[in-house]
Amino acid sequence: MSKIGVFICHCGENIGATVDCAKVAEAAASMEGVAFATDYKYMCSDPGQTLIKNAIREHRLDGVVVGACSPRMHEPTFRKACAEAGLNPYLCEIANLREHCSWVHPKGDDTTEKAIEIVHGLVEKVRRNSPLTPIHVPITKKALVIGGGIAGIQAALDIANCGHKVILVEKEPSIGGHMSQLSETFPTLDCSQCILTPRMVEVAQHPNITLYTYAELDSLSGFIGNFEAKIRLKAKSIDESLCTGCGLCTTKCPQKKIPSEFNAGLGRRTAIYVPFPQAVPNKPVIDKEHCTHYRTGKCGVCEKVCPTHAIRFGQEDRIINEQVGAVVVTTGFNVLGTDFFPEYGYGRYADVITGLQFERLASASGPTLGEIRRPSDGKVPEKVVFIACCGSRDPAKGIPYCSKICCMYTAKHAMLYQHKVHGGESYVFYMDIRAGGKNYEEFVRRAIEEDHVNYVRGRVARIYEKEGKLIVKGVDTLLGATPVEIEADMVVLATAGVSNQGSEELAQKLHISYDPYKFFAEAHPKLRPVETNTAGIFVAGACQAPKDIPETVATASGAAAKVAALFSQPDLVREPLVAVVNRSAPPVFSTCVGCFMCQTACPYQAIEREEIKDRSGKVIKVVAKVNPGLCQGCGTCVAFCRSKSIDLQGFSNQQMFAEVEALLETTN
Amino acid sequence: MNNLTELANKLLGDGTATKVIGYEEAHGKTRPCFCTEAADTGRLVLDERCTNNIAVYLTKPEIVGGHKVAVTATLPVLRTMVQLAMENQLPDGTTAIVSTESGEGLAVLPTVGDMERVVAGTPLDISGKERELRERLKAMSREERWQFWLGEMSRCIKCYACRAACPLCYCTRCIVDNNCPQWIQPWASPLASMEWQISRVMHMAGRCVACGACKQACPMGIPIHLLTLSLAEDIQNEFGVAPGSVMDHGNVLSTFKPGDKEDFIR
Amino acid sequence: MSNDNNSAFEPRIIAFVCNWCTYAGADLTGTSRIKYATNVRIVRFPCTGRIDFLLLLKAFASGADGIIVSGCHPNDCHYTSGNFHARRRWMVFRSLLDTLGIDTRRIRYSWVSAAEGAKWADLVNDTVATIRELGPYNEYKKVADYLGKEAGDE
Amino acid sequence: MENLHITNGQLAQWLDDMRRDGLRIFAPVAQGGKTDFKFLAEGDTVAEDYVQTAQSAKRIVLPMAEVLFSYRKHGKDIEVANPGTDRFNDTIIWKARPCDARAMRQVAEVFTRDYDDAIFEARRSHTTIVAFSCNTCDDCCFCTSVGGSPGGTEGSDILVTTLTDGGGALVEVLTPKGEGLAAKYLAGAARADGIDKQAHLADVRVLFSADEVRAKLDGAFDSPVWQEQSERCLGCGACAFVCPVCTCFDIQEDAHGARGRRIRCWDSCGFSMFTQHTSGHNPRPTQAARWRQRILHKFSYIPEKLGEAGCTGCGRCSRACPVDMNISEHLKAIAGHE
Repeated sequence: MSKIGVFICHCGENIGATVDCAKVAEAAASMEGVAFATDYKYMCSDPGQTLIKNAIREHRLDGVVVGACSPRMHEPTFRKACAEAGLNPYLCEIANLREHCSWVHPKGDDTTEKAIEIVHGLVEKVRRNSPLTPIHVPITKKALVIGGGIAGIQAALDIANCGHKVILVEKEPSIGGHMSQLSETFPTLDCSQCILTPRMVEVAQHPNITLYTYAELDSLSGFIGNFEAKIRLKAKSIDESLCTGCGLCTTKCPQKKIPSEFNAGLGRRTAIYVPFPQAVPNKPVIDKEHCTHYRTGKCGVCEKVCPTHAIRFGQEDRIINEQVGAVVVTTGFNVLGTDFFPEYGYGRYADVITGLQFERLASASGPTLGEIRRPSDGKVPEKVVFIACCGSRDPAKGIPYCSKICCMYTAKHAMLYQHKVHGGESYVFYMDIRAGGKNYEEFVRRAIEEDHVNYVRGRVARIYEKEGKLIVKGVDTLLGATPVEIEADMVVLATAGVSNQGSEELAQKLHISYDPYKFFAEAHPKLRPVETNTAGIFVAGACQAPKDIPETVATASGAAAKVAALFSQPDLVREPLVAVVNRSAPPVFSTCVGCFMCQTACPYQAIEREEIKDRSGKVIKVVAKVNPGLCQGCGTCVAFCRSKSIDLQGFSNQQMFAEVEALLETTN
Repeated sequence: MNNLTELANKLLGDGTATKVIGYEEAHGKTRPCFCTEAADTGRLVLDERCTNNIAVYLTKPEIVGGHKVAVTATLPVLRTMVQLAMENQLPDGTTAIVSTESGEGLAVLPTVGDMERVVAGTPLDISGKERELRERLKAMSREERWQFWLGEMSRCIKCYACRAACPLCYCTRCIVDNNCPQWIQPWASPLASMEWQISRVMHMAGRCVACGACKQACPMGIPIHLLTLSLAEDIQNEFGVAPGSVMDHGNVLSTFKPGDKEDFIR
Repeated sequence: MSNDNNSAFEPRIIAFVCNWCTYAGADLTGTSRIKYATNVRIVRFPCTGRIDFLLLLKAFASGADGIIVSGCHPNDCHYTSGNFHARRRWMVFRSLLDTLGIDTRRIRYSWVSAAEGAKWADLVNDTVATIRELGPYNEYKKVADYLGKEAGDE
Repeated sequence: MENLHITNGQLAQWLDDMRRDGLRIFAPVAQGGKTDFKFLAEGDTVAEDYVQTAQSAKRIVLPMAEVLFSYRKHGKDIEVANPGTDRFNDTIIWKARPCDARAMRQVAEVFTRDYDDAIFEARRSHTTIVAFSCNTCDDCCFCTSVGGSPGGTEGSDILVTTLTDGGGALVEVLTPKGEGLAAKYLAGAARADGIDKQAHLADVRVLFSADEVRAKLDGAFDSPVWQEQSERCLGCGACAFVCPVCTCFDIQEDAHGARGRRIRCWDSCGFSMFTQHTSGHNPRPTQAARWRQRILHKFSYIPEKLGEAGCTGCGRCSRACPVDMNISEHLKAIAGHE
């Protein structure tokens, strides 16, 4: 027999002027299971709360309904008051008599009657409430950062500087990412490597950071605070403890014609190589695909010349396990392949290049040592055309979204070209100029006004070669769609930013969602921009969408702050309003039949398989189990479960059932 | 000795199976039977008279516990086995014996993949009679449909033969046996019968293989299969999931598409 | 179905709403002091994904004349996909109810966000008007009361 | 008590007259591919061509569900409403089979033997059974193996035997209730004379001896036969719910907050939940145990109490079973079991 206390708040005039609160309390007093009912002017005030606490003690109440404002307002207040009186806070429910009743209806019997029925519904619900205790989940205070571009570097450093261990995993032989390939950065034109490489070195030297390059995530299991990552360390074919990074092997390697990824194909590298001179770690790896030894079993020059005998041809991939409490995904982006612009002749004409290739041409560490020379014959181009929006904002052939960074880097490219090739002529074909950002618009204006870059608003229809020149045919829409034809020496395509290869696969490994373009999805685009729907996994940088460096760094620091906040608690405390799969005595153990359809319904991958074993360890039954660390309490699984083996604490089947019935039962 | 007996003996002999679930002839019809040794298998038959869905036994520990099972499977049984496999309910190592397409020979399907291939290659064909019944139902006004079903549900005696005969109703504890809360009144009444059927059919959404076992089992002759069939048809139209087809991930109701229809939501 | 005395008929309507959007939206209706009909009783669920179809039937069996089901707009779900799951469930459920001849006009589905206080008021008023027009759901009530009336003297 | 001979026309007129007088008549009507009892309504035709109805007429005296009482709590006071026994109307069960009429008497034994169930009694007192002898039977029928006959009079108020030569029907008026009915509707009927009733009855073969079965069952509790026979049983309640003799019921509480009803409803020993304890323990954990209970109850325990089997051989369970759990086949096997 329950002993429920009902407390009707007048909220001054807010409820009291419309609802006959005394009558509601009187009606409540005669409801089944109600031991005490009263009304009061301001229930949330100190005396009001004291009234509730005293009643709990005096009448030994085992449940409380407060008829007051919305539970979204004062539920925590009243639950806390109950707890102070020794009643489990989850045995308190709020009847919304203000927002859902007095404020929306006129004074009258109907309104009072409605208030009574609302209270009745919650009395019947609270009679079936169970005492609940918050869930504590331990946290492994070590973070895994996947991707060693500027986002990963920033996140790793920020977390490490908070005093937490970090594992940074990079799939390439060196960290640095796309930023290390850039020449100067907009809008300040400071040298990208100059600002990046100190950070790279800091990562390598940080006592809290363990760096795994040439490594990839194999799998991730577990949940927030308690992940287990399997990391594949790809065979570098060297013993890193012996290698001093002297570089002798790379100079002696006879296989010298491999296109350099770092130089976007404009330079060459050897089979044993360090991607670029400032690489971290600055130790080579052997590219098995191109190495003569791996292909034919011959050669082995590097092995012969290595002064420390660090070459290990027999080395195999290794998989290591790491326990981590949080994951930050910073796998960056890629640029769109240009093969679907046959009309621009990329690949056919050596001097039609991508923006990333131009970065390498303009970079002091690039294949031309920073001089703008076109790839075909090494001549300095006198006329360069830059084409913005190559693939971006092009639902028909490319991608519908704006790649965001192209307007700015194209302005930068044109500007760099004008700075480096005095007397050169540059043209930018554009759709719109999107230069929202600190000093961005000024930067574009400078390109146009000070560096005399010719901006042509219009699309390029076609590029073809004629007598050693690239004929660029387009229109100028600002001049009434006048055809424009430019005889260029070089054309630079601002190809769209797209998600990185393998991002879909990675998302599936991490159980995080992604958008139709395979960029990782944030939990909320505005309010939870660096969280994912999987608790404990965060995202930052261009793996979410194309981003410029400041935004990338900002999100990386944001994600790091989220990780640090998580790690700052002794353990994770969660509301106990989670789903639970029933357990019962043998031989049933649970009414769950283990169809695991709930697993596909759960947005949080919170449902696990539990093997129920007999004493000899033989599996009798496999049933579902909700991980309270992951469950967010939506209850989708509960409504889906055919055998009603899952229930949601705080909104249980019995509670909801009783509330619905009671709301329809005439009380008079 | 017929081919089926021979094949069953072979599977029992080489350890592929320790129990064959099949059909035997009795009272001018066929019924399920179980063979554990060669001496038993002479009675096995597999032909168009075999209408019970014997996949129903695959989820009964009393029958399959400790056994490796081979099932002489008609197409509906095979479809059920594939669905059971998807739902983690097909005992490991279960083998299917099926008639080959020509109807002459027999084939052994040792893996779920094999079963899936046969099922995928044989789309469900709903008989003209059922189609006609459904059309008749569709042509009724809402009030007529309500009266029709009310009349049918009033005849229900709540024996749960529909549940017992359905191979996909394998819950350890059925919702009707759950009394906290009492979701569905346990006594027979038109409302309780209707609520039960609604639950049953909702639970079958996207899972029903349209074998008709429920209807066949009903001692009162209530055409409850029309409910599952209608829903299966609507699901096929709406989500492109045909009854008895193989979904690679989850269930119609445990998955969604962001672009699902919502013209009814205003 | 009797439509007599509809002026005296006050529909009883149960609203099944999610905590994060529609419940908050209805709070906003209150905060904005927008008036609406008193006929609706709100049941708060964490998410539309939690709403069991049997609870809807239970509402009819307990005497509801109409039902509102409302949650977050697509893509706004607090739990990202609960409303998508719910939407599918309702599609299938509606189709089944229609096959059985249960009056699907009496269940109104809607998306009401936390910012749509006015929409909530409109939704309630509109639903009350619709149900008033349809009259009490006597067909269902009669069946629900079977044991009390029909079978008693068998 | 007398025997009458009426024409086919008189027989039809009799039913028509009762319908015209507004009597509540519970009779077999073809519906949904099956023939089953229902209260005759305008437009209903009493079925002719069938062997057995899907269900027996048992629910006239033992409804599938009935309210025993209802209550409402007011604080500590509880107001109980008893529906009483004066609410029942006279009902005529028309065209029950002799096996059903006989079963009705057995059901009554259960409800009146050592405790008078007032509601049951009231229902029964308002019921008049006009049974019809069987002219035909099918493979599932075995009344003759359990002491019955296709023309048995036991339990009926009137037994009508339609004459297979088309020469009308023999009407045996058996009880005062039957007499009352006959007096009203068959006032001008001729006395029956020299009709060989037996010649018009179906030939129901004797398949086994109930006594032999009972004797075999005495030591059969641990026999492997239960496991063998029940293997294909699906555990539904069809057999029990179509059985004219089964009386197992459940008491359910239909509670809603402060009000509620107590309800008696049919239950079946075939359901696994039938004996499930709250603790999780189930004394009949397997279908074999439940099948054993069904057979022992009908053919051992009831005979012990009533001196006859709790089965009248109507064969409905065999017809209703989705997996052909043919009871006479099983009983035959038990009788022949060593």
